[in-house]
Formats: sequence, structure tokens, C-alpha cells
Amino acid sequence: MIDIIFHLLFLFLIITAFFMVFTKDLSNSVITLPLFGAILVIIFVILQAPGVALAAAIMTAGLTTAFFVITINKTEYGRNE
Amino acid sequence: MSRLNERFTKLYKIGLVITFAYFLLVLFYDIHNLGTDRKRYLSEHYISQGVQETGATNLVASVLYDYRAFDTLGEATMILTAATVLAFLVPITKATMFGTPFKSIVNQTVKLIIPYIAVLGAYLILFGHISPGGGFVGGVVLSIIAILLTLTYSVEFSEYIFKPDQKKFIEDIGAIGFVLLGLLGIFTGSNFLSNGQANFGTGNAGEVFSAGLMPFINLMIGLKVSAGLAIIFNSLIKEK
Amino acid sequence: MEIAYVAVIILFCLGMYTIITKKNLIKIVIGITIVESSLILLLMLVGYKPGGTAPILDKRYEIVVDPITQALALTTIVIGGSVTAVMLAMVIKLHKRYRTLNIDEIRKLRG
Amino acid sequence: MITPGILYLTGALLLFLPFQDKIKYIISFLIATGALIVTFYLIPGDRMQMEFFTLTLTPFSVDSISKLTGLIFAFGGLATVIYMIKICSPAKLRLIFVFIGSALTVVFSGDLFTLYVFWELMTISSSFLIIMTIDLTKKTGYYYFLMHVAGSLSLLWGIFLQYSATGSLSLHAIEAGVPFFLMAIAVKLAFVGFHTWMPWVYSKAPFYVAVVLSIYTTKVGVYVMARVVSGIHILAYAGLISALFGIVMALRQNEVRKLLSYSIITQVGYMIIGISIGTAAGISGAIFHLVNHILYKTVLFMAVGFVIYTTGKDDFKNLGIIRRKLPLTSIATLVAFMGISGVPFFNGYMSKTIIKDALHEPILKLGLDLMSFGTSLMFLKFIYYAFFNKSNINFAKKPPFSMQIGMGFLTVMMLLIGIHPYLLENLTNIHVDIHYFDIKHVVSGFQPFLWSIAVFISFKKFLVKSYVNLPYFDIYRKMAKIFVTTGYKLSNYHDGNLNKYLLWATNALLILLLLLMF
Amino acid sequence: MELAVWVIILPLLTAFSLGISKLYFKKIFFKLVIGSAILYLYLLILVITTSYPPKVYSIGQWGLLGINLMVDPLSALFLLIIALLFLPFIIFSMKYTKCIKHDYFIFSYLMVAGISGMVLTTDLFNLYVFMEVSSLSSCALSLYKKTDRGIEGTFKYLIMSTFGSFFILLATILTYYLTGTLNMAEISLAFEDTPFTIKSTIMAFFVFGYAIKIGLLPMHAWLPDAYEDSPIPYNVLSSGLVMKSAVYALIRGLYIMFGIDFLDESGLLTIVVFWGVITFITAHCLAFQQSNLNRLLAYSTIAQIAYIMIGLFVGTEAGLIAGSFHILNHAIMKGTLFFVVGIFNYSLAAVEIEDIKGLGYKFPILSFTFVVGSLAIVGLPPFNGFMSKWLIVEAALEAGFTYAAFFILVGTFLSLTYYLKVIVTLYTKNEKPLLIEEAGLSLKLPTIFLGSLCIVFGIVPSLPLHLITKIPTFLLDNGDYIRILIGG
Repeated sequence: MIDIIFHLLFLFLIITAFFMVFTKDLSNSVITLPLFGAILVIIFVILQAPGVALAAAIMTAGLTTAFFVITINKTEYGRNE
Repeated sequence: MSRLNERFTKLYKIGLVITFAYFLLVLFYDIHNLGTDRKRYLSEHYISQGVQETGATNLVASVLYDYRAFDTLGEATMILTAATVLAFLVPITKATMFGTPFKSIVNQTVKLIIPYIAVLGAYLILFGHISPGGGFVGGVVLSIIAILLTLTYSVEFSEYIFKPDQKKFIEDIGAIGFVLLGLLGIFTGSNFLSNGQANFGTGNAGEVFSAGLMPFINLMIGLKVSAGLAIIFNSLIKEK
Repeated sequence: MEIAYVAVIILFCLGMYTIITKKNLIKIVIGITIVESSLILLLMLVGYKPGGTAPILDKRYEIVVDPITQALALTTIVIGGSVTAVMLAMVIKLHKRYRTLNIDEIRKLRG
Repeated sequence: MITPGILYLTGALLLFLPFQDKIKYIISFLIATGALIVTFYLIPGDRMQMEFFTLTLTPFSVDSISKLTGLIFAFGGLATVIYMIKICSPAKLRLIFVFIGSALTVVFSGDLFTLYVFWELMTISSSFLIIMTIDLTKKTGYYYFLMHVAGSLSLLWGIFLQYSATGSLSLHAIEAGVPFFLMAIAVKLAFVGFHTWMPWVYSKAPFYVAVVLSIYTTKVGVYVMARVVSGIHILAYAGLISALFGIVMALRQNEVRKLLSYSIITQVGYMIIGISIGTAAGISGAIFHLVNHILYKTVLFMAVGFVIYTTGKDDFKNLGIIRRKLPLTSIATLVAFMGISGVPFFNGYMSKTIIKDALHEPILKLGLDLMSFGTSLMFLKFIYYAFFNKSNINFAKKPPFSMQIGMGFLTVMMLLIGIHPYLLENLTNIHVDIHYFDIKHVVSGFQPFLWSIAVFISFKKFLVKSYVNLPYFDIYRKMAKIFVTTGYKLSNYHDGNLNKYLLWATNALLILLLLLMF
Repeated sequence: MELAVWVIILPLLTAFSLGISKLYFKKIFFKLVIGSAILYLYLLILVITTSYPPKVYSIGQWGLLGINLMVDPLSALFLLIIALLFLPFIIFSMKYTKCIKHDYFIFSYLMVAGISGMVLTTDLFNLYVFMEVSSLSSCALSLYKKTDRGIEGTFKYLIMSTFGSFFILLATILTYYLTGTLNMAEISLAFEDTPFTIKSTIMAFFVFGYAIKIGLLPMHAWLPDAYEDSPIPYNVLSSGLVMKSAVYALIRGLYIMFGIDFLDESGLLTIVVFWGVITFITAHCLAFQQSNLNRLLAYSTIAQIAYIMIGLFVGTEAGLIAGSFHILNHAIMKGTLFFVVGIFNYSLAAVEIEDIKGLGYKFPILSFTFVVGSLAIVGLPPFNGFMSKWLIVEAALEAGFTYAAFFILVGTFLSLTYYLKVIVTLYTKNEKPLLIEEAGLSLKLPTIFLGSLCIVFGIVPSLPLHLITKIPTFLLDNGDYIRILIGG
């Protein structure tokens, strides 16, 4: 069971990554970043790394996303690539 | 013609990356086939002896703050550098974020949340050597207080509560404190950043005040990281 | 577990592709984030042992995953975060000076 | 141990000190005199050895050839220092001192490393002398510097080949890398094909710089050639070709100093022939010719210097002032002319006779006569303008007395050697078994000279007319152009596109991976 | 050996306390900067003099369980470069930096801390961490002017450098995966029975990652961009130290972990020598095209580092000595040149070659220093550059790389073409009246100090060679190094 979840998670991870890279809308790709981070966090938890999971949750999914959002807000909000 | 050229360039780039991926695949396959259960005496030693040697039940913390504390020093320096870069890059100006005023319910909620966040951060910092978390994560959580204030009220308000100079001061104090705690090792006749090997007494593993200097190091890192990230965030916001 | 390594490879190469192809500055920084995440994931996979428990030893466990890689991963996350922050600040600055995010137009330095 | 080279180099350092100009002049005079005295009392066989990082060096070793060369270098140094002491600023005097000092050190060096270092130092100091004097010479200096560094790098490569083949740096005949040594020497002594720097530099540089350069630059090349690559027969023909080329080019020149510099190429041809014979007589003939050549060529350059100093230009027309206003210079010029044409009882005759005597191949003998003939022909042009052409040029400036002393020294020396050729032999214990004033030698000495006078009188109108220079072809400029265009194309690829740079990096990664895997 | 760790702690502590001093004790800020630099110099001299025989300092007293520091002759050479450059750099920057200088010095101290950390550590991941510290603070210094070009160049620098760092990190992780340890000596022992292809791929990642930071041919493009509009004293440290520290890390990693035999077997030596030859020929061609002095010197840096790589990778004892000597010499020579250009820039805001026309007569001593520096870097005697180039060529010939040796001489000629261009412009008379801001003694003194070192090391090369000749003992045969590290 856990294996299937695990595989699905990786699938999602890769899909979100591809979406992030190839979507035309910049804000879409930035908003996908926390999703990507969240999936990563779940994977870390499954891989028995709670400390790293916490840090990744806060840093990758949280603060980095916030930085990106600020950047987009300061530069070209909503404009296409 | 230029379109064709562009196409070709793109295909070429994809080809390059796929070739590289193939290389990586072969490499990983080879390493995997080598048998992963090679003896990792270092981690075996940490797992079997770590709790006795350092007094911290959280082995990650014992690695971060004791065995490989020097890495953590570099890491702390990294955040300080980033914070200084951002503070330097953005001159002290007034600016707003988003430009959308929030409803008062949001403001009230934030007021309510802040104490909880503070407690959570303090918990994460102080119990860093016992449970997941540690100075770094706790510090980030603490910095969220300032960030929330910035987001919901304004940069001005946030910087009125936590003055930039104070934050910088706290950050530097955290960094200096970390180094001074490390130097304590030298003064007690041991080496730099020694903790488990120096005679600070590891205490009973699992208690808050155990593992020698580790809670204090956690505290310093927490202070540093919280102040540093708040500076980074506010600087980014202030950038016009 | 093998699929995880494949995922790491895909993420790493995707990030690389983003960095070398995309013209948008923010996309490039996103690419860097992806590569960094893939490396952290790799670190976790390297340290993982099937059936192991997290390295928090409140009592004795049979199999415990490698604590070193987790410590390294924490350090990597922090370093990556700070580098990303600096990069984004520079992106904002560049946009302010050049009024564009397109890397093709940010080309005052030549020769 | 005080070596003349070190003396000069110390002199250059002393000139850095903040003295008054007068004291500086006294210092420089003392140093030049001291160097001459020190050189005079050197004993062949002296050596000095030292350890320098991984190498064992012999920075100082004396034998009869180097003593003779050193002596004439020191003598020329003294004469030029006196000549230019009034007209040269201390900054240039410093560079000149470094130049002379390194030339003297090259002459007395006993190993290839020292030789290379001071050879390069000569290049550097002379180039800066050219670059720093006036604005007109910037491009000239650039060209000169590049050309000579190319030559010295070729020397360095030769030294490396020799060093890795034999494991020793001592200055003997070379075993490996001969072509590279030859190339280096060819640049230094302005062999045909490598000569492009010479007429340009000597005609553009200020006259006192040209005087100094003409004494040392080519002669050091000759000396080193005598040392390391003597006795390669084929080179004798090369020297002949070079000399004939020099004659043809010299006859076509409209500027006096260009004529003089092409004449250097011709004269160096004699020395190449002498060295390439390889016998003791040949080499000592070449060295004697070197001595004589320094004497008369310096005097000629100094005479032109007078003309430039007093009238401001070096057209042929201006040479008339020599006859009109400069009596001492007229005597010196005449003596030098006689010497360079190889007229018996003047100094050039002596060394030419030795070389001719050492030759056994008829073609070369004929060529040597042809060279003498050509030389006197081109200097007849000089003499014609100086003494027979009507002109009414007047002084713009009066020359200082010190210039005349410097020239006078050399003239006296020339006369001495001409009348008593054994002087040089006795001075250095090189004995050439030859009777200079045999009837046979004297006749063969006079022949080309008389022929040339006859030819000059009959073809005067072709010889003295001013020619339009043929289109100037320089292969080195073409190569430089290729270098610049390649660089420009490469530079255009760097158009500031980050994606492109990253793509290059990725390509490099894959190439590296492929190379390491297979 | 207690002192070794202070080499890292002192600049870190200084940087942190400078942060506080900037806020509350502005008066003592510059005193603190200078005082700490002098103390640091003293400390470095102490450490360098006791560097032989190497000893191990264990952080936290964990022995092989933790991170160890070690000062061997190669590290001592880098400490020597820091000692020679850092105090002049500080003194020069005091006067040079016209805008607010507080952050500038904080970054400088952080950068030096990062570099000394890289140089001393024996732990692979620690090396990565300190490399990131040094490169981030180096970026910060590079954008210090906050001009358009400065930010653009720094952005390129940061992206490229991070791109390289990823590969280094990847290789580090894979190394840990394979060996289960991060200590270089233990990795070296564990690598002995690792298959060839795996090892060579990991090595390729290391080489590629560091090659970006070093600036070998196709990865060099960020370097002139980063140099063009950055504060010039920073360029001194960057070309003298930051790029060299990448060379250090590469050499240390390859020679200790993989061993010379493996490098030879996998063909890396041949590849890098060839790579270096292509790099410096191209860099010379490009440098001739530049009209900006900073860019010109940047391309020259690329070329000179290619010489260093050739020296270090011919794989013989003589080569290592020659390469290390050139590292030192290049730091001094490039420092001299950049300082002089910095003074010109300070006095009349000159950046283009045209701007410095006629300065040879206005600044006689400085121009002379510039001439000395450029002749030294071209490799003409009797300056120090010639000595190290002689050694490099000799080593290359000895090891059988005849073509490399020959092309080094060709490169010498090519480099003369553009340096001479600058010198000739310097000594061309200029009628235009110049607005000159007088350069003080604090600007001139460091310049002349480094310039005189060019001559001193050229005439007495045995002075630094005394230290440098010991370097190959711990690199060529990594056994000694490993024994000391594991045993100590």
C-alpha cells in the first residue's frame, strides 16, 4: 500500500515540477511551488526524516514561495511569460 | 529560417539534457548494483553511541550541533551573509506590499495567532535536541511573527515593533554567541566547538537541559535565523 | 525504491533544462530551486534504510536511518534558501533597472 | 667581483637617487669610464658561479672573444655617454644604462639562462627607450617590442629544447633546437625577412637612441651567433643574400638613417659569413669586423645625429651642413666612409681581409667583393650629398662640445686600428696569421672601391635621384590582422546571453563525461 | 595547532562584531577593521611558520567522527596569499570605496573566512559549505556599486556559480553514498575498490563544478562580466583568492581522494592540459579585443589560471611546484595591476584604455608599477612571472607535454600584445587637461608594496620556493596526507 502511495507521490512531484517549468503563466508556476514543496515534505516524512521535513516545509514550501510571490508582485504581476 | 534555427537549438538542448540524464541513470544503476549495504561505520557509530556521547536523543541535532557543528557555523554565516546582502541591496525606504488592505478579521486573527506561534517557536528551539526541530526551524517559525505583521499590517508597523537595527543586532548577537559557545570549548581545555567531549556534562538524555551546550547553541541559532529571515523578508518587501 | 532515484534524475535534468533554456529570470530561479530540491531528495534517499525509524532515539530501535544525510540536507536547505533569496532580490533589482525579466534583453555586458 | 655589466646596472639604480643633474652626469661618466677600465683588466679564464633556484649558473666568464667584444662595447658605451650627456634626460639615461649593462652582461654570460634574461632585459629597456621618447614612435616601439620578444621567446624555446636534451645550460655549441636559436638571432641581427623592425626604428627614433641601439642590438646577435651556432656552412650563403638585399634596399632609400640601417644589414652579412666559415680565423675576423663596424657605424650615426641636432631633419639634402659648418664631423665622416668601404689603411679593411682570407669558396669570394663594391657605392651617395652637393642649410642650434668629444674618441680609435691593425690582436691575444699590407691584399682591397667610384660617376643620375618606395609588404602585419579578426569574431560570440553561456557549460560537461568514460 | 582554527574564527567574529559596531559604535568601526586585519596578519604568519610538518586540529575533539582542520604546505601557501593581499586590500579599500563602506568590510571578512575555511578543512561537505559562503559574499562584493552592469554581471556570476555548486554537491552526495564518510583521507581509502567508471563520473562532476568557478574555456564568460563594474579592490581578492580557492579545492579533492595514479589512468591529466592550452590561447585572443581595463585584466586572469592548471596537472613534482608558485605570483601581479587601475579609477574615473592616455607622465611611480606588473604577468625576466613560467614550461617538457610548453611561449607573446597596448597608451602624451583627485598614500602604499614583491620574488625566487617545494610531498603521494589525517 505504502508503495503505491509512494509511487503516486513521485508521479505528482514530477508532474508539478513539469507544470512549474512549462506553464505559460508565471504566477501559476510560482503558486505550484508550495504544492511541489508539500509533496516533497510528505516524501520526507515517509523517508523517516521529520527534521528535514519540518525545515523543508518551512523553507521550500513556505518562505521561498513567499519570496517568489513578492518578486512577482514587484515585477510583472500576472503578465505572461 | 530563424524559427527553424530556434527549433533546432531547443531540440539540441533537450538532447543534451537527455544524454546527461542517461549518464546519471547509468551511474545510479552502477552504484545501486554495487550493493548499498556497504558498511557505513560513521553513521553506525552515531546511531549506536551518539546518545551516550552527546546526550541528545535527536541524532540529527547531535550531528548538526556537535559532530558537525562547524558546518552549522558555515550555514549560520550563510544566512547572515544573505541577510546583509539584502539589507544592503535595499536602502531604507518606505514601500507597501500588495496594496490590498485586509479585513479586520484577518488582523484580529493574526493577533490571536502570534502568541501561539511564539510558543511553538520557543518549543521547537528548546526541544531541538530531543524532538524534530531545532534552532533553525524554530528560528524560522519565530521569524514568521514579524512576517505576518508585515503582511497583514504593513512594513512600517512591523518595523515599528521590531526595529531593523534591533533585528540586525539580534542576528549578530546570535552569531557571536554561537562562536563564543564554541570558544567555551577552547577555554575549558578542549577544542573549538567541543561539546560532548568537553566536560559540560551531557545530563540525562531526553531532558530539556541535557546534551551540554546544545540547547544554548540552538537558542543562538534560533535568534540568529529568526532575525535574519525577518530582515530578508522585509528587505524583499521594501524593494520597489 | 528505485523509482525514487529515477525521479531524482528527472528532477535534476528538468531543473538543468529550465536553467539553460528558459528566458525568464524567475523561471531560471525556479529551475535552481528544483535542482536543489532534487539534491535534497537524493540525500534523503541515500540515508534511507527500508524499515528504519527516524533518528530520534527515545528508546532503542533496530534499524535507524542515517542521521548524517539529514543533517547535510538541513544545511543544504538553508544554503539554498539564502542563495535563492539573494537571487530573487537581484531579479527585482534587475527588473527595476532594465524593465524586463527577459534574459535576452539584459545584455549590457558584451565582448 | 665587479663586472662591467653590473657596474652599468648599478649606475642605472644610482640615477634613481634624487641628485642634481650635474652630479648625475658625473656619476654616469665615472661609471662608463670605470666599466671600460674594468673590462680592460679582465683576464680571460675568469669565471663566477652561483646557485639560482634549481639551476647552477655561470653569470660571468671571460675568454678572448668576449673580452674583445666587451671592450668595444664598453668603449662604445663611454663614447655614447659622452656624446649624449648634454642632450639626454636622466630618465632616458637610466634606460640606456640598463640597456648597455645588459648587453655587457650578455657578452660575459657563461650560461644560457643568464644570456636569456639579459637578452630580454635589453629588449625591454630598448623598447621603453623607443616608446617613451616621443609620440611618433609609439607604434614603432610596439612593433619593435613584439618582434624582439618573439625572437627572444624563440631563443627561450631553443634553450628549453637544449636543456631538456642535454640537461645543461652551459654556453657551448648547441645540439638541439638550432632552428629556434637561429630565428632568435636572425631577429636580433636583422637578417633579411626578419629585418622589418630595423630601418623603421632607426629612422624614427631620436638620433641618440638610434646611436645606442645601433651599437648594441645587432652586435649582440652576432656575438651570440658566434658563440652558439658557429660553423654552419649554408648560412654563409644566407649571409651573402642578406647583405646583397641590404645593398639593393639601401640604394633605394631617401632617408639617411634608413640607408645606414640597411647598411647594417649588409655589414652583418660579413659577420655571418665569417662566423659560418667556422674556422678560428673566420670567427675572429667576424669579431674584428664587429669591432670595426661599431666604430664606423657609430661615427656615421653620430654624424647624422649632428645633422639632425643642428638642422632638425635627416634628409639627404641636409647633409650638406657637414661640409659647411662642421669641420670635425667632416673628418670623422670621411674616415668612417673609408673604413666602411674597406679602403686599405683604414680600419674596415683589416677585418674584411681576414674574412676574405679565410674563405675558400669562389662564389663567396666573389660575393664578398660585390658586397664591398655595394657598400662603398651606397656611401658614395652619402658622401656626395655631404660634400659635393650644393646646399645652403644653416644652423638652427649649435651642437654641444661633448658630442664632438664622443665622436672624436671613436675617430681616433678608427685611425689607430687602420694604421696599425695588430693593435686589436695584441689587445686580446687573438692572433691571425696574416700580413695585412701585402701587395695582393692591398690591391684586392682597393679594387671594389675604385670600381664603385667609377660606377657612381657614370650612373650618378640614377643613384642620387629619390625613389618612390615600392608597396610595402610585411607578412607580420598580415599575421597580426588574422589574430585581430579571429579575436573579434570570438568576442562577438560573447553577447551577454546567459542562456548561451550556460549552454556552453553544459556542452563542456558532456564532452568531459564522454572523454572520461571512453 | 590551536591557532589554525582561529584563522577561520577571527574573521568571522570580526564580521559579526562589525555588524554590531555598524549599528551602535560607529566610531570604532574602522579601528576594528584595521586592528583585526593586523591581528589576522600576525596570526597567519604564526600559522604559516608552524605549518610544517602538518598537524591535525579536530573540531569538537571528535577525531575522525567530526570535522578536522589541517594545515599542510598547500594550505599554508594560500594562507600566505591571504597574508600578502588582505591587509593591503583593507588599507586600499578604506580610501577607495566612496559610498558607505560598512557592509563592504563585513563582506570582505566573511569572504576571507570562507576562503580560509575552504583551505583548512579536510571534510568534503564542509568544503562545500565554506565555498558557498565565500562565493555568496564574493557576489555581494561584486555588486557593491549597485550599477546596472554590476548587478547584471553579478547575477550571471551567481547563476553560473550556483550551477557549478550543484554538481559539486551532487558529487559530494554520491561520494558519501559510495563510501559512507566525508573525510577526505577515508574517502581515498574507500575509493580504492570502487569501479573505474563510477569514480571517473564522480570526478567529472567535481572537475566540471570547479571548472565553472575557475573559468576554464566555455565556462569563462561570467568572469569578465562580473569584473567589469565591481569595486576594483574586490577584483584583487577575487582573482587572487576566490578563483584560486576553487583551484585549491579541485587540487585537494583530486589529488587526495582520487590519487595521481587514477588521474593519470583516466586521462584527466591530458584532458586538463589540453583544455588549459585552448583556454589561454582563446583568452589572449579575447583580451586583445577589450577596451575596458577591467575586462582586459579579467581575460588575462582566465589565461593565467589556465597556466596554473597546466602546471598543476602535468602530474609531476616539478609541475606542482611550478603551478603553486604561479598561484602566488599571479595573485601578486594581478593585485598590482588591479590596484594601479583602481587608483586611476579613483583619481579620474578611468575605466577604458583611452581614459588612461598620458597618465604615465602624471603618475610616474604608479605607471612604473603598472609596467612592472604587466611585464611580470607577461612573463618577461627579471620579474616573478618569468620564474614560475620557466618552471611550468620545464615541468611540462619533462612530463612530455611538449605542445603545452610550446604554446605557453606563444601565449606569452600574445599576452604581450595587449599589455603593451595599455602601456603604450599610458605613455602617449595627452593634451587634454585632466581632473585629478590626488591619490593618497593609503592607496599608493599597497600598490607599491605588491609591485616591489614582483621584483623581489623575481630576483630571489628561493624566498617563497622554500615553502612551496614542500607542497608535492603531501599531494603527489597522498599516503602521507592520509596517514597524518587518520593517525593524528
